[in-house]
Amino acid sequence: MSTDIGVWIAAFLTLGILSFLYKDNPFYKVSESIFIGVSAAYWFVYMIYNVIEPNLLGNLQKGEWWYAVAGILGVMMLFRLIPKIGWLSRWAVAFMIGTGAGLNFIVYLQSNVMKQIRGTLAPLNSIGNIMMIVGVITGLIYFFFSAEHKGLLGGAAKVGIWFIMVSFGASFGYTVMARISLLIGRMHFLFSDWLGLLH
Amino acid sequence: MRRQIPLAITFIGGVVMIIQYFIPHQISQEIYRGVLDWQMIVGGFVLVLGIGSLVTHHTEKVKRQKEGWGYSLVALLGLVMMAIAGLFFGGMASDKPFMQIFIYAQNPIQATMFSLLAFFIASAAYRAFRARSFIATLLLLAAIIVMIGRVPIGAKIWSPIRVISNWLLDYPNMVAKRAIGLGVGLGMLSTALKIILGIERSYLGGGK
Amino acid sequence: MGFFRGMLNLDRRIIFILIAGAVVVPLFIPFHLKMHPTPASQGLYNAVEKLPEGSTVIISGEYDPGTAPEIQPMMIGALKHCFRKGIKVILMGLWPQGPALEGQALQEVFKEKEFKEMNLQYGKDYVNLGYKAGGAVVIQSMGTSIPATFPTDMAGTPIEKLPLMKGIRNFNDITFVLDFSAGDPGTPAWVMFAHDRFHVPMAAGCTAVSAPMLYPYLQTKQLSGLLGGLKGAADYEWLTKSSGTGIRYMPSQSIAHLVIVIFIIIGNIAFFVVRKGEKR
Amino acid sequence: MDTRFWTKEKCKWRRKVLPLTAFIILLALWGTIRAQSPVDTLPPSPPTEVTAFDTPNDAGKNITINWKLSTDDGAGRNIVKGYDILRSESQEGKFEVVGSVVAGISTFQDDKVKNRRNYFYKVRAKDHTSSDSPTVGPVQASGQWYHKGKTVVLIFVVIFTALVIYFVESAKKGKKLYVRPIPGMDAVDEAVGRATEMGRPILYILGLSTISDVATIASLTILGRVAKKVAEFQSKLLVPCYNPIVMTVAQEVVKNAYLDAGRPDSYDESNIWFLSSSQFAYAAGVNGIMLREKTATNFYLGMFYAESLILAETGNIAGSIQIAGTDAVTQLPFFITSCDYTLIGEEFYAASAYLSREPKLLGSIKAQDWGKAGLIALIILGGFFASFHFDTFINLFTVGH
Repeated sequence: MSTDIGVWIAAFLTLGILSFLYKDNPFYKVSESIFIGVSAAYWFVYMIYNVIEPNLLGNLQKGEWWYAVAGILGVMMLFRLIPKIGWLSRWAVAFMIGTGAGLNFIVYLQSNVMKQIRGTLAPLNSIGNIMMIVGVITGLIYFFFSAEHKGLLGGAAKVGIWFIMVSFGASFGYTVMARISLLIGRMHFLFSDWLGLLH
Repeated sequence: MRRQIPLAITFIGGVVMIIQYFIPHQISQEIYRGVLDWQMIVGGFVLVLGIGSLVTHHTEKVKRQKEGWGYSLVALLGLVMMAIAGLFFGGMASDKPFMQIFIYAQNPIQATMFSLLAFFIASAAYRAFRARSFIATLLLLAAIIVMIGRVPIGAKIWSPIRVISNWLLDYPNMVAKRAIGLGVGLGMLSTALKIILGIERSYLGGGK
Repeated sequence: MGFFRGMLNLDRRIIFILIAGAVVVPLFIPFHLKMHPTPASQGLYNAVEKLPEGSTVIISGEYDPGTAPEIQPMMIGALKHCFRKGIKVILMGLWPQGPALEGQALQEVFKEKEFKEMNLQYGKDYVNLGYKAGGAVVIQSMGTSIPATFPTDMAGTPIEKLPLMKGIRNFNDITFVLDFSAGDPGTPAWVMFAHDRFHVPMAAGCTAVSAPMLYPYLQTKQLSGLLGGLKGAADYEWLTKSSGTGIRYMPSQSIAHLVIVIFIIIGNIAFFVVRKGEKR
Repeated sequence: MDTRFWTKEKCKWRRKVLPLTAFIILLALWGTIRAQSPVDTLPPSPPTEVTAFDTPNDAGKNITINWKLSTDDGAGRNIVKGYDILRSESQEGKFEVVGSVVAGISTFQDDKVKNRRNYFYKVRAKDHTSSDSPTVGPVQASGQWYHKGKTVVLIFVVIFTALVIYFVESAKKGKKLYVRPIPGMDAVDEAVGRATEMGRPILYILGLSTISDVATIASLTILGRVAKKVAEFQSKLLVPCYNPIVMTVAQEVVKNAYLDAGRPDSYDESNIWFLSSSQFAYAAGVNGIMLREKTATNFYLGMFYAESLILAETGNIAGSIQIAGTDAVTQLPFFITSCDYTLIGEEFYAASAYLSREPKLLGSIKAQDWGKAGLIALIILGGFFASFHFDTFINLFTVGH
């Protein structure tokens, strides 16, 4: 059995979270509350040391004055707390949304559309390739919105959803492995690091 | 005016970020890096708003002695302790209180929450994987084959299952993911365009 | 009939208990399972096996305690494999907690008699450069100069004082890269920069969930091998003929999978029996 | 091979022959080494056809050097250990090593140069001794204003933008548009109504991403519609948030929805609060809310990660009606198994327009459909071209870095 107080705290909290599987209870509620409080402070402190300090103050010190704009945008966000000038925070929000939309537009166009299309352009010389082309096309047809799914279109959409379902089943089955591994890791912590029953 | 300026900022921000993609020149690279940095910095600032909201939410509960206010007190205590440890007792060095709390309190809870998934994935599978219809049967069979095919015991039970499971993952699975990915791509492109062009503006509050 | 009806509305807590049992019991009563390493695992093993004695390998860790159960056994396996082959190891990480976990992996390795007796020395046989923020940018900058990217090691020792790092300027002086990653930044960044740009051969290990995303790199030979999840770790231990948590956890993994599948089958039998009964 | 040679009868004979053979081989080897060693001091043949040029499509300060491998690299005497790349600022000036690569590599990028300055290069093949290629240059580095490898993307951007604008405009002019039913969205009224009847709150999760993520905006749009329904039905809406900016925007959106519904006084800002920016702390908190507040309906719309199943299964335990929608392909299987309705990928993006029934928003759905039709045509064409090895067409879609 461990003599490290930290391990005991960790074990106590681990059991607290696991107890949720039986039902919601005070033990879980305490662990949850600690988690919420501690993690909020963690991110706050982390942001100060890893973002505000190096990326904002560090760059300003180096004389890269345009980082002041980021500081101003940040302060603008805080204007929300003052009702009279709260509307100014929308400018900062608009900046985040606009640049985010532009960036995502490009990223998705390149990685979700172009690369995927490139990967689908294959010669029709094997069952695998023919299946790939049929699957992608019928899958896309399932996502047609402006036409009723009837007749040929409906049939294709149906095949599309078959593919999608097989994929969901396979991904689900595949993920089981990873999740079980994590549980094994936790159990190993309880029985080995804490109780010392496993060697 | 209060509407026009934010819409203009969104438009300019969006268009600049799209154009910079096509320009390899250093100026464009710097804008790109700058914007990413700025986004991060603004994200840091607004955490103040977040913490403010969290603190009000819980102090209200404690003040009014609403049901479960004791737990709110625990959350507040956790927050204050962790913040003090981080800001005044040696920062993020691994042997200082901040990281110790992180290692012995936050980490185990995090890992345990994550491991709850092992239980939930089992209960979800049991409840949902019933051969109610043709589609449900496809879902069920694909899941079972891959689940068994991934572990060594699967090959002991029936050796071709490994091959079938790999085939399922490599072909139908990949194909459907690609179709979904293309759909998502288009949906996201058109939504992003609507945002940039100011057609979609509900995020500014109100649909009109 | 009553039994099957009951099975259909089974209390999920019974499933939870059985899953917990399926995981815990095999930990105490381990049994032998023969591994069939996947070609991807074999690829990584072969690549490391082929490295000449005295070559220098970078092992990078991008994971955290949450994902450590899957990644840590790979890290330990790789360290053992490299040490046995007399390969010098440079540890680092692009996730804040990676290098600390790598340190723990080293401790695990040195607990074993075989490696304790090798009397490996920090600074000469292995170093830990620690964490650097920036993801892909860090790798790019290592391509230009490793000492400039990591002026000190994790403990703050100037890099010039470490004998292993003498003569290491950039990726040209690195024989191989092993990247163990649980997400982003991770293997794609390493492939894009260390492999594609600076031409260092590499292999990787990842969580089971992210393995399908990395498979394409195997087909294009950008990765010489890939360990996926706990099964990948077990494969590697099997290939290097060492014991470790990968192989040790495999029975739990297998039994838990079986339990879930049996539940699904029972659920379906109950479903059909009850539906038949209702039709009458 | 004749295996009989290795059978037992021949064993004796083999025992005599083997050492003899080994001796002869060793002798021969020694001889070869002896014979080769003086030759080895001869330098390897130098690299040829060296070219140096400004790296295309880049930010500048970068010159690419290519060469043809030394004939002693991988062939010939096979003695090349690697190559050094040497640079000077004048033809006859002092050359310095700026980088080196291992044998078999025939390209190098020098990123330590200044823009608009003349440089000269040589490549040196190395063994114990070395030999240099002729000097090439002068060459200058510069940054480009347009990336030629990205023209396909540009064409796509132009076509798609034109499609969206065209269909939005024609929808504004009153052209009727059909949109097929989207599973979960027809259930929104019913779900809100049910919550009102039961006197229990509705939970709305905006996903675990930032405001820069388009999925979050799509979710905020749907939140606006749902909040309006909730306000009309006089129900309670809980929105615990993962990201503080998303929280502030959600507050505005919900406030305005209540205003639209004519019930501004029912709006309570404290029901939209920040829960946690830590993935699993957020999940733990939402779990608690679902079980303690006994939410009647849960919406999960936006970007999700591994916590999706923790949320959806707990909601299932609590017996809530659950409507999910996400563009996170990896999490869709879990929502499908645990929720009553799941919007798959693009359906989620279409849902906001579908709910609003606003023509200009619906117009963009039509553009998406045309986009898909175009992609299908491309795939079919590409299939045929690839079958006949017409690779130019396929390579069009390879985007440069």
